[in-house]
Amino acid sequence: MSVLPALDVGLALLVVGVAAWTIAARNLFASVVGYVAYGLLLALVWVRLYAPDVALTEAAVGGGVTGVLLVTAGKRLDALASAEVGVPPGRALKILAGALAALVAGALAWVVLTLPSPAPSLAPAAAEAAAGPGAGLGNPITAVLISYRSFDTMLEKVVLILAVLGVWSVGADAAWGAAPAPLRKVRPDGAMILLAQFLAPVGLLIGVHIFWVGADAPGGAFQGGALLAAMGMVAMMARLAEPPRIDSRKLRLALVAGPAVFLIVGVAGLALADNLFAYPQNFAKPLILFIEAFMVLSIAVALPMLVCGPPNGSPK
Amino acid sequence: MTPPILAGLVGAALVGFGLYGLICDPHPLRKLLAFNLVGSGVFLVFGIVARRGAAAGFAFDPVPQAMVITGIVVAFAASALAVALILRLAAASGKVTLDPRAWTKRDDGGAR
Amino acid sequence: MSALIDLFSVAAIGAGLFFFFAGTVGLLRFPDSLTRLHALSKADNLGLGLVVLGLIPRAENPLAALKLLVVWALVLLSGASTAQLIGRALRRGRK
Amino acid sequence: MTASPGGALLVFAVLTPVAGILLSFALGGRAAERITLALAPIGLALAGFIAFLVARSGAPLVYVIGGLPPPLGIALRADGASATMMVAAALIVPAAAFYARAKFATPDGVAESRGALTFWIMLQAIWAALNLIFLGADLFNLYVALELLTFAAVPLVCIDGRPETLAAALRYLLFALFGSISYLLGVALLYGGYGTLDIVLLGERIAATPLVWTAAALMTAGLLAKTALFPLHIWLPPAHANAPAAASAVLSGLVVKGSFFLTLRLWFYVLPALPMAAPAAILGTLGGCAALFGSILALRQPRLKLLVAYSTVAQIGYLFLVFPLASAPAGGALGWSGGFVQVLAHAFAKAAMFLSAGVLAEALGHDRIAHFSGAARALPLTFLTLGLGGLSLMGLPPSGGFEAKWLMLRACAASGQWIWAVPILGGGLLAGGYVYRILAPALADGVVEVKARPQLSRELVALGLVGVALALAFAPEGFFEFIQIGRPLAGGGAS
Repeated sequence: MSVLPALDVGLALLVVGVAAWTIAARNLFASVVGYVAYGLLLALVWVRLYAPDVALTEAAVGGGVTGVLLVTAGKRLDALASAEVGVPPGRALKILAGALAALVAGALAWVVLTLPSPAPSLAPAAAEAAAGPGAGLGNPITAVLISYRSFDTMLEKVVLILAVLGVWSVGADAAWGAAPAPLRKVRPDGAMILLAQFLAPVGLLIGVHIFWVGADAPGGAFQGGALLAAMGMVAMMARLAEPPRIDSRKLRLALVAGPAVFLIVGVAGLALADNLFAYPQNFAKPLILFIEAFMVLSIAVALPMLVCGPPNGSPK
Repeated sequence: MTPPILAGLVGAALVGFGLYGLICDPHPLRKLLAFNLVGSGVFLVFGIVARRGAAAGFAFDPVPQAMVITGIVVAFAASALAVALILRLAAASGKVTLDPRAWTKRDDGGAR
Repeated sequence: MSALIDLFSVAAIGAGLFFFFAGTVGLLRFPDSLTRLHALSKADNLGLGLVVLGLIPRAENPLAALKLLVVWALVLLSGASTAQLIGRALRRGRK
Repeated sequence: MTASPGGALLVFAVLTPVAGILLSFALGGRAAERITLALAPIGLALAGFIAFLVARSGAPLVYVIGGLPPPLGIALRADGASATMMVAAALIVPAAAFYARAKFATPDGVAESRGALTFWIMLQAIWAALNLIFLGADLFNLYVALELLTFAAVPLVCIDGRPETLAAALRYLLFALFGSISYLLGVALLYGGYGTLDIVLLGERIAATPLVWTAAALMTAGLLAKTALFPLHIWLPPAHANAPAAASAVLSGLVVKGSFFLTLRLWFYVLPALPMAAPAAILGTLGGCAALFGSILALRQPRLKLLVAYSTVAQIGYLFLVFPLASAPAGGALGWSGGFVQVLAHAFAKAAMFLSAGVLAEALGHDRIAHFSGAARALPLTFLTLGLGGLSLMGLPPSGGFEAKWLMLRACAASGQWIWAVPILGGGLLAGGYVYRILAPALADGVVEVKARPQLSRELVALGLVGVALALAFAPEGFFEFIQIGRPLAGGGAS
């Protein structure tokens, strides 16, 4: 097995190289494209770290959705070529920043390489809790997200809603209520439409599948939701679907559904299982899947809305 | 070199590059890219910690991995908010600089 | 029997790798974007197909084999469409 | 770790505003305003009752979420300090909400407006995030709280949409993101070292290793960027000066205190095992520099809101003197009390001053100090509030600011650290200078044109807040015992 380490080293060098290119590239758009490639490479690193769940999330969110967001932004900024950019910092600041960055990176590398052995781990505790009466899930990550650290996960969904509102609030007063601008202004190419017509339904199926198996295998609400979001964006880029009006009641309900259901079930836990955010023993798994289904919906709607940007045009 | 050690070095390098870009690059979108590099470096550190915590039949400690999933989504939301601000700023003023000097002059002039 | 299957896998994956190699050489050495695109899309689609073909006998169950085929089909679809899109964008840029 | 009776209230203190956010977002503009105002008494009652329970038992109130104790699960924990901060938030947020009703009402004829929906939801979000920051006992849960706070605060800065506010918001966002990610990196290292993120468990296990020092440095740097401690303060004045007055009051009065509170938690609760002399000296020095430097910059500002914002930079500096003073072997309790009274006095005084600055800007149509001649006669109540707030900033009796400085100076004396008296007294003198700059032209002869009579109720809200800042001067001895509840006595070798 001497091939695998060689591949690992190659992958590591590639990731670091592309990262350096993103920082060093002279052209804004080139650095954006570099970043998108970097996101995809990173997903491979996660596979090598035995983190398929993270790899899925990173590929869908870090590579795919973020990629569309940044490329769109880069294109719009390049179109505003006359935009005044601040002056680059002087040599002294650059040297200082370089020294600081090197110091931090060096300290971090040293600390990471000298982490204590044997490493402390909550894996045994999680295994015990997941096998016991607690959550009844085969995928420990889903158990952590929806059961042991449910409070974090619920609040993180609220963060997504605040981000959506924050993005909308950047728009003009007069446009409030209208739909965001379409992801592509021009009429899309035939090839794009064909791609979306084939890919979106297949991706939809795969996304639902990933959510469904997430209770016991790699996958779950985040990963499935992110994939559905990506498919929604493919459809929007082909103009097969348009962004909805931001004052649409359906849209608002879809966005709050995940955290709201989570919150209600969590509070109901006080009556059903004597603790806030506890699940009654016999219903843990169906309840968790119930919550996750709404979370998939909220994530699948929130991510494309974040990419689409503020409302645009007139509300009427 | 095992994957965790390699990933540790990669993570440290990413944090270093990102930090430098965050401080030195004058363009806010590139600052955002740099922030994302730092972010993925930090997530890698979580990943190493998770991988090293392999125990009890698991190839990884699920707790840090779950945190990374939460973190990736939050980082994306932050990027989206920043992009919205940058685009609006560029469209409204034709400037995409954060230099305070570019913004304070005009308002103070009328004070005296 | 298993030796035959192994031989088949090695041959198919090896052939797949050759096409990847050829495509990469094309990407690096060809003079302009259209020819590079040509080298890439031809070589990668065929290369991945051969790799998948070599892996199918080694799949644990028919479902896993089917998944491999779906992966190939999806890559074919997205590869062909993106190549088309890039090609058209290039042609528009030249005009 | 087991839950205390009544501990579920801690979760509800966070969940109530969260439910408010979700409902407001689903129902739209006008509902958001009503929900926020309806939350005010509920939130105050919850905070008050939690404080009562903490005071009655004399021990921290704990709740284990989902019945799964740390390290696998998450706990919430209210001690004297957190209960005090929650009550302060439960007074200042509703005051800002009441003040903002006129400006952020949904206009007639539309179902929903951008400004109103954003303001009311983000205000509730700030409240939820602050409560979680005060109660959180898990470092990653606190990271989520910090992000919640960032995402709520940034859109408030640019709510009026002018380009300079967008630039200020973007700068704020980038600093805040840097702060969160740096904090998160420290969290990752601590988890790698100890396999838990629970504050109590970490406090028991941590030893002074390179890993812990690195994590501590990263987390502190991140929190300082969010608190805008000198020299990471450059984002604060434009952000706080450009936000609408009600938002500035909350941002300056409360939001920066959130990350300061976490810095305290970090050093006194998570890291008591580290020798604290050197980091405390660094933090104290930065704080002292901030107090002097911020005050000097405040002296040079032409606009009232910018002046008040730079004064925040200076007053944040005093807060960090709590690190050398409260970690000293002698007088630690005095330093701790002084620090908290300073937090509260500044929160109330600064919120009142920003609200007054808002009243003034609306009445005069500008906030240029040079054109204030005669304004005090036209707006007596507002200038009374500004003057009394200034009294507290300067640290003159009778005010919370005086009480805080007096406690800190006694802590200096008890521990023999006279050096910290220099920024305490020097900053007070400079504060006198900038308060004089506001009041002197206003009290001089002259006539200002009042474009719109201010609403009496809004002026009274600001006056009420400054009243609390002054009342802190008469805090009974029991109050100081209360804020010590749950303070780890081993912290950095404090007495």
